[in-house]
Amino acid sequence: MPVVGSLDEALVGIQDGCLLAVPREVSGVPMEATRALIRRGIRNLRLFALPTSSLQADLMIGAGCLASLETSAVSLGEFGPAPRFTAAIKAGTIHMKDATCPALHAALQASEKGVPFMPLRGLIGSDVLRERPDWTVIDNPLGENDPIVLLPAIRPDVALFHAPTADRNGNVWIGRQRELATMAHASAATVVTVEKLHDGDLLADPVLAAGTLPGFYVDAVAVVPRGAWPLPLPDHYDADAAHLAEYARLATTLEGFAEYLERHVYAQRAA
Amino acid sequence: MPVVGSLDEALVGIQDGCLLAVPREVSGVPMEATRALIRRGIRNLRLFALPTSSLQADLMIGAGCLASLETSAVSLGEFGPAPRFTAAIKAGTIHMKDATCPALHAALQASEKGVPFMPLRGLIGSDVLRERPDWTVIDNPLGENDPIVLLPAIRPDVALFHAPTADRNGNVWIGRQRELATMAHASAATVVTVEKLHDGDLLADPVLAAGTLPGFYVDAVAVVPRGAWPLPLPDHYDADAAHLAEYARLATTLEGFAEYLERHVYAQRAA
Amino acid sequence: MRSGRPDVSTEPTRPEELLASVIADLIGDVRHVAVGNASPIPATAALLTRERNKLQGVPRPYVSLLQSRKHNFFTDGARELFDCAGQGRIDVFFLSGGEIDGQGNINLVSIGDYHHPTARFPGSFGSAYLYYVVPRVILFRTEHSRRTLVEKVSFVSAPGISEANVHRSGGPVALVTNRCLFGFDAARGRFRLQSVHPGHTVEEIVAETGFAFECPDEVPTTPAPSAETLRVMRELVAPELAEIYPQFTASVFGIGAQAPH
Amino acid sequence: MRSGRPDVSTEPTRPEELLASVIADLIGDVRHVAVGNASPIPATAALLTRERNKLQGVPRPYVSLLQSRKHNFFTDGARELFDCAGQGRIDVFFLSGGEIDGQGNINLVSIGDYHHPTARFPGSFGSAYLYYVVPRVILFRTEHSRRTLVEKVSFVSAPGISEANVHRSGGPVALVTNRCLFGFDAARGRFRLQSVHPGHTVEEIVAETGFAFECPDEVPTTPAPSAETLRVMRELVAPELAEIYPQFTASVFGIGAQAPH
Repeated sequence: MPVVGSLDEALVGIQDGCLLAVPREVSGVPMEATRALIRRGIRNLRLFALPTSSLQADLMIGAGCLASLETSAVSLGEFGPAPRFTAAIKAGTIHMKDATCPALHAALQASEKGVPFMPLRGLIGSDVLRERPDWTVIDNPLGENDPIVLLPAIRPDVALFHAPTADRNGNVWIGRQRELATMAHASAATVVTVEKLHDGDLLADPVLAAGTLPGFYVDAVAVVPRGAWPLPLPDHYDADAAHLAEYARLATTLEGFAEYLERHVYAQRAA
Repeated sequence: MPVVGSLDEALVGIQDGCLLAVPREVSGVPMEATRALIRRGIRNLRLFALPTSSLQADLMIGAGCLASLETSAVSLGEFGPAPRFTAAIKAGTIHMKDATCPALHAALQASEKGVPFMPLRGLIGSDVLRERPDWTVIDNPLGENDPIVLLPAIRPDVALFHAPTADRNGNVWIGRQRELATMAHASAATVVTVEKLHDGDLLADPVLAAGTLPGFYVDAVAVVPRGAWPLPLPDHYDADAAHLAEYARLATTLEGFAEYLERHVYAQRAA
Repeated sequence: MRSGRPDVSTEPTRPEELLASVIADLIGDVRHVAVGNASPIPATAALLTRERNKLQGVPRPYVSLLQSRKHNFFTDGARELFDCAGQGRIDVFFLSGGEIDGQGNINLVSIGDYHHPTARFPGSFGSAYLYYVVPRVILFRTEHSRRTLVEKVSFVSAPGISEANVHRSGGPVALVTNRCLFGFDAARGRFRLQSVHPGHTVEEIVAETGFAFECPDEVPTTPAPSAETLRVMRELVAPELAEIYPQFTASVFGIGAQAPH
Repeated sequence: MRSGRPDVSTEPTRPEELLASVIADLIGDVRHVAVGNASPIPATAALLTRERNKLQGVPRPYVSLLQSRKHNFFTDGARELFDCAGQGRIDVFFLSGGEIDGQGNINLVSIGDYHHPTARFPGSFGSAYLYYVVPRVILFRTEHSRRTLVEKVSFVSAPGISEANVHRSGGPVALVTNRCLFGFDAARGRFRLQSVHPGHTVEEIVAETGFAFECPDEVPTTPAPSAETLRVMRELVAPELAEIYPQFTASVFGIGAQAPH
């Protein structure tokens, strides 16, 4: 049975060096959990962002938490490039594994299905493939002169995301964000922050059950209201545009980024 | 946009000889549609039952509708063996493609993902594999001396199932029966019968949307109350045990089966 | 829900209760037990395991009864059981066979030549996958005879053992019949008689079994379920089971018709 | 939602409106158009196509704006767009590039050596897949310069053309810039100047383009959107768009701040 407790308790299983899977901006980014990990001084994380990232990856890179990053894009969207990501790539301070969105989904699905690889079309002739020695091209055994890419299964140590609600059995309502289910299925452990607890059993109502990740995939749940802030939690709250614009402005310099960290991450230490 | 109309209209796209995908007993078996197809005298269907079947396959076999059947088991459950299935196999009158449940799911997922095959563990050393010349064993290209089965993608001509409700845009609420989504994704066309129409847009409410198959996968919808009878529609009605017991009794003989057909299939011709 | 029955815990042990108790002991301390369709005795055993643990404050295992709505925690469609097993998250599953042979091969398909069979069973279901990936598969067959327990099955729905290079994280651990309990020795690929149910004998087992098996000099009698186990089964498990096995719970436990749906 | 603006259909055509109109004509009569993030002009074009069809009683295309909640019909998670495209169900998609070269290769990753880049872009997103499987990919880049339209990209996020034996059911059909419209000739693997936007010249296009392209003797001027097209865009499309592109709709159409979220 999953533990429903404090944020710090929930994050205990996320240790230095682990392979951590997180979702894209519109699927429930666990920003308060991210700030808590930065405050804890986590190091050498291998971040797997499904399939893209924004503030979360940039913040963790700037705070020195990441050894490597596997994703398909990092950007602040309408607020411009991700400054710490861009700087780190140019300085060579993190190991970047550039990917393309469906490859990351497929690699997790391989793990979800307990198979060693998943085939994927596309990719052949792209430099994305050229730079991925772990991706293999074979001749389709069921075809003829038909090259196809095989992606090895990815099994994250921990999947971490933010969702609208969970019940006391650890069942988590994820709605249409079904890649969160695949992420949990594929990962050795799953940690979830939620806006609030649901009274009763999410699986007891067929309508709610349809959007629910069962508790037996979930190791820990913490209630963290506005836990995606300043990113959006779709159908619940929008992005905090003013805050993101401030981040984009500050993070362009090291001093500004340090100021942002101090003000919006470390100053919450007591929380 | 899908057509929302009569059952006969909805079934127009299901023609003799087509590869027809249908779900297992607890996922919404389109029994009234099945009876309509039998009344229409459909022939040479290649039925793909995901991953098992019960009354539906037995009835269609007995009525002479099937050229072949691909599934993992056919049985009437607590009412005993499926008599027409058993007789047809022993007489060699249909081409049986014995499978195992996860192989059928995986083969549809290959089609869903637009890849030519899906790997699957298990199977090696079983006679299920021996009798499937279309399934290939390769040495895992990412491993060493590690045989693994590749299943070719299956793309049904039509997916046909029964669901609780659909809206006028052809969005269909499938709830937890997510294999129905995969079946629709993987098939060239999808035809759905539903208990009733939903007023409004199923996609407009995030809670309902989480259990909804979007209308752009759906070609036709017909409203058929109790369309799964005498099989169950979970969360809506139970199986009609008395009727199934009667079927199991009658279908053990050709005469009894003919009597059943006359009484419960052809007598509804006017309906 | 008990509908005025007499005090159930003093009634004699039914054969089904003995088997459920044997199976519950085989399940062990695990996280997730899944039970397929048409398996009332394994379902009883799984729920018994859960309820006994619950009484001791142990919040496991999850029990997924695939035929149930209430006891089915899967929300990703019919494939989730198999994906979940492939992830290593299903610890115990139950399989049976029209035939089971001495190497643990099971046959759910047909007797005789596959293309011209003399008997046909429903089909292999998920066995050709789950038998390979579920660590503890408990074989279960109430008809213990030379017809069902054979030297070599006609059709291998799923093999009991595999070559060393075949990916295999699971397989059979035991075979429970109406007469006895066999353990399975995966290294040697054969069964070992572990205990004989009350009222049966080793000689009878040998006579009624179509395959050779390892038979120790001393074979214990299968222990009867404790009064507490009987009480848990009858008072806590049976009402839960009535949703999906009304006929079984009516005949074994005397309830079911009154059970809520 | 029109918040007291003047009669919009008489205002002069904005450059963004011209481009949206050009793209709408490229979309053609299809079933499903998907638009990725940060693409307000393609989104305008896709909705324009749908609204113009709707006025003529044609109930297509589906328009999926991936950044929107309201205009996003996917319910199977973030992978569904890609699966859907792999099934051949996405007819039109839009891609851009930090660099685009004369063979239709796009670069969304970096400039210079990949391991020691002088500039870094966000990344390839889904391009290394969608470019291969969406039949009509419309390339779109508002900055038409020798910096963006280059002879050879530094990094191929996705190639414009592939070897004959590479599975490829899709690829580029056109490149729309702030100066002109190029068609793409997949057989020859090169662009062809198709029309020059009002106020621009062929000489300017040649001077500002880093790659060689086919240039007919007579190059027409890109036709301005009709009054009806402008009306549909301003009255029907702009309010729909304000949900996800408030800044864009405010600056181009003068609405957005008042739009409902």
